[in-house]
Amino acid sequence: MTYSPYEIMVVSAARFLKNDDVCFVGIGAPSAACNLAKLTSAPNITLIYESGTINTAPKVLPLSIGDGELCSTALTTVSGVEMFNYWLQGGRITVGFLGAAQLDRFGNINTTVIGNYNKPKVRLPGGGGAPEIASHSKQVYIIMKQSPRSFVSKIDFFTSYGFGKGGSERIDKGITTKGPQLLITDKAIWKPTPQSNELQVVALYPGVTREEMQDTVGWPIKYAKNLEEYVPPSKHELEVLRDLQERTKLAHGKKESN
Amino acid sequence: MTYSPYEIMVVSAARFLKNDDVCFVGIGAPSAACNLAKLTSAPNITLIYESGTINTAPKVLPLSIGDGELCSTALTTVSGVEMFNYWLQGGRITVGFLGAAQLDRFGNINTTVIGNYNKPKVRLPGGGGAPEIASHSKQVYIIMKQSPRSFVSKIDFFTSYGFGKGGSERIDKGITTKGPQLLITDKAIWKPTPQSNELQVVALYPGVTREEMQDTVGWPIKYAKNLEEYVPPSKHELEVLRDLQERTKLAHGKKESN
Amino acid sequence: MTKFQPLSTAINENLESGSFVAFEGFTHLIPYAAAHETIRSGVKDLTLARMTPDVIYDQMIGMGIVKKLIFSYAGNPGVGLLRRLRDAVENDWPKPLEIEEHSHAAMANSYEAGASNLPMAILRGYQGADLINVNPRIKTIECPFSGEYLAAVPALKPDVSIIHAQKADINGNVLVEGIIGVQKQAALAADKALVTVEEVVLDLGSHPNACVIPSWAISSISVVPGGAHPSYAQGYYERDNSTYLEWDKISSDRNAFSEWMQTNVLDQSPEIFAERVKHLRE
Amino acid sequence: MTKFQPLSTAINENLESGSFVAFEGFTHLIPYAAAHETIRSGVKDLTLARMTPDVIYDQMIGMGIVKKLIFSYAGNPGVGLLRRLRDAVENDWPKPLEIEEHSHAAMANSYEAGASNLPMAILRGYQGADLINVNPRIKTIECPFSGEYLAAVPALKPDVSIIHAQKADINGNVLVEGIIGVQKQAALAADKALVTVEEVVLDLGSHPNACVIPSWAISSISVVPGGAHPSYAQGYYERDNSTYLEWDKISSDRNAFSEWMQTNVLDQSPEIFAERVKHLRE
Repeated sequence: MTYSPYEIMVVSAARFLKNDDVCFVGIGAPSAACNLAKLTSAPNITLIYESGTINTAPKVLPLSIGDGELCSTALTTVSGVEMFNYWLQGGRITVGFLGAAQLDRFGNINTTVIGNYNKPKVRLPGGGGAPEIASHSKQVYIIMKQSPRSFVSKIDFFTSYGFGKGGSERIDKGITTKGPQLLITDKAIWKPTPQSNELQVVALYPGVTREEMQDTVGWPIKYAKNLEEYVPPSKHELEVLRDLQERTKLAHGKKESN
Repeated sequence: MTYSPYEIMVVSAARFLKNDDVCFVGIGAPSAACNLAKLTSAPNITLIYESGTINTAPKVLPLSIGDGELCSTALTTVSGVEMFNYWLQGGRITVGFLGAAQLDRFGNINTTVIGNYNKPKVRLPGGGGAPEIASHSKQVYIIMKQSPRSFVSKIDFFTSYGFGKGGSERIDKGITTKGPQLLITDKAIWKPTPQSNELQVVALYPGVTREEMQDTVGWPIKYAKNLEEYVPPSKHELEVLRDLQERTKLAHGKKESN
Repeated sequence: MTKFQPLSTAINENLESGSFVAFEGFTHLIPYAAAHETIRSGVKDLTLARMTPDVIYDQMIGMGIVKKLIFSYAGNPGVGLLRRLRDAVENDWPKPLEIEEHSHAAMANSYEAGASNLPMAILRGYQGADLINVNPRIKTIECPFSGEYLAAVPALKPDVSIIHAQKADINGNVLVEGIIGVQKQAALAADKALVTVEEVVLDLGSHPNACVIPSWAISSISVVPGGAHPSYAQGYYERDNSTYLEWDKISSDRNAFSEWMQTNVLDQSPEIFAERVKHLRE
Repeated sequence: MTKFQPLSTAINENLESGSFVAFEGFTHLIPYAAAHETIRSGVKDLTLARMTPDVIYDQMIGMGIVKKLIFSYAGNPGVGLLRRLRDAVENDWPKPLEIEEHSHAAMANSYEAGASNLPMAILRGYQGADLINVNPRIKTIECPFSGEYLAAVPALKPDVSIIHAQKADINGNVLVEGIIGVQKQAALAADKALVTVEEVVLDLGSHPNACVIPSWAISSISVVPGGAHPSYAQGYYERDNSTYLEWDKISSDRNAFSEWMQTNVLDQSPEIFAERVKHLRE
């Protein structure tokens, strides 16, 4: 079965999620991956959205972080203060998802500005929950498409901290969580290299070449010694994902055209 | 109509309460006074108990600070953290009630120990909510019976702060609320003297003599220049109070004997 | 004690040029009607706080009535960037915009500190992040017990906080239900809390531990059915996603923006909101 | 993820001599059955935290299994003093008791700090009060914004927190309803949270913003109907005021106390609690 780069990215992310994970879910690919996992390999996974909805199980993907569907299918919904204090800072989240406008090789993330902070070329939305998702989630999974504009050698602003300049810098700063343990893109799976903590490619998706990889990444890519054999998305995974997206489109389309 | 010393104390306290007061209510005489006020002169008064019950309207007097009756008749019930932070420290309480094991002439209160803190003669319950009720309520009303054991020249422990050594000490400590503005006993009404903030008698209940007063107070009592003429409890006030107490007795008695 | 007032009276009596105002609501229950009334009222030089500025602040910034913005995420949720805010920050159009930027965690705690009459909030925050280097209102303090360093941010104490809620009872007690965000904290942190509601009922009929704000903690209540549109009110109407998508186009052009604001805000009144949600009611 | 266990198993697997344990519940939902099981389990040298020690801790202190008590109000609610606690503090009977005393406000915030993974809590507290002079665990810190001095207290992080709740669903999610006190904070502040419940239901059927603790934040759930007696469980049974009154007499005499504990605690099992609340059910 053929699939799009977005589809293999979402399926890949879903495969890493486990039944005992408690995920702090963001809108877009992370939300699709988490809900796909819930519908396939990890039916008991716990999903939390930063709007305060705990143990939520949306039947369709939310368009915003605070859709009514998230609340009405949740076990309970708490205040913003409680969400960030008891659940995120409290260390209850096993996997926090982040995306980025800019990412560097040590998993540091910029979603704040392109250019200078005080006179930016492009003012981006900013961090929102991300600075603390990066430091308080037991692990961070980054999901984003590769492109030379976003995979850069130097990010313009440290919105969310990964491994800083690498090595033990994260631990030296007193941060006790693991940081970015996975980078899932539309082309490959990346993991931090032991010791240096530079992200390295551990698996290429079927058909992806090293040339293609380097064209979309602004630093010399490091590859693991033995790349894993990557199993392409199964028919079942793709069908469930497409079905979820179709339901989502129908649900949101219906409301909009009513 | 004749009345007991306890009854005139409760009726007196109730008379000072107004419709726009938000009272942080303690068990015993304060609770009786607040509920009497609600049934007579201040039907719209707001009652809050430190168990988290906001705008409560018990039909009978609670025996504990957290009786089910307080919750089931409340507008809403909040957590302990919210109660002390948003409502008390947040400055939303107009009148906080305190009682005491020991009280001095500047409205300082001891409910912690008789004797030395580390080797007490009598270990009392301690402060509970009182230290912050004393500093965060806009005004504090103290209700207690006079006795030489409790109205003392020097208290053994400052559980809750009134005016310290008097004068401007309270303001000098950076406390912005008014502190003890009323002391209501079984014999008299006391208020702080302007400037010195020593509690002085502003009204004696009918039939109470100055000799009787001095016998129950461990410091030389100060009297206001012109004592107010004190109106004894009315038939209506006493009837409503007795009715409330009868209802309370019946309700609690019934549950206990079932 | 609160009073029931027409929205225009509530806004005119409580806001003035230079006021520090928070319009809160996290995706859900965003007080759009009150924001539009604020624009019509003619006040300017506002300092606005809001975790997620959203389309509501994009409109106010584009109209040039905002002097300073305190925020933690300036996006059109699920759509993209806020183009009027970008134009103000990048190009000073229609005028320069001063910004004070935090993380969500810090800002939620700042409101809570305000509601709790504390001068600051502490959190484990901004670790390794650059925001602490560009915002002088983020400091660090040392824990006297553990020796650890924590982030400290000042309490938010707006002059006026404005929220939208599902309903008030006839005594003016207000129920907020569902995704409750920081509405209670924002309302209690402010000198004055203004509330718009979908309806007034005899009795809130709510759960014992529901998020209820008592009437005596509220300055004014205005009944504005649909007042959260294009955001939503759980139990009343759904989020108008297409309006959020359209905003991306409208806001991308200064003229299109100005025309849209004239037609849809300046020439309207709060009554239009009931119309706007008709097709979204469940 | 939680598991359903008999109460004796839950206590034996999670508590040991020297553990730091919080049994919480503010007048309502006090976990008596779990405290009695703890006494029967034979653990000793416990450090116990609880805002309102109440009869439950009077019993544990009188049995000599408590080394240290962290508390903010040590009274028999609506009745008077705690006589076993007094005997321990005043006369070292049956053994000396170390105390760490706070105000309610400070202690509630200490639990919240624990739940929030902060090393301390800050509050405007203890102003002019002597507790700050006798408890070295109360410090002051300066606000870097306002220059004001605030009280700081260390976070409470018990090894085990134990609460009683109305019900769990079959997946182990727990609903606490009514006077909720600091139960959620205490449960989340601890390494392990143990819960006793009145019953297990298919679905909690609760309000969207109810106080629900998800199963994955709980170590163990034991079904003990009546487990809060003589405290109460709103919606299930009422407070047994006469038992609180009787305690004043029982606890006033060392022998009467010991005999009562033998008969009513040591020789019993959790099943007795269902009996005890029969006449109090609504």
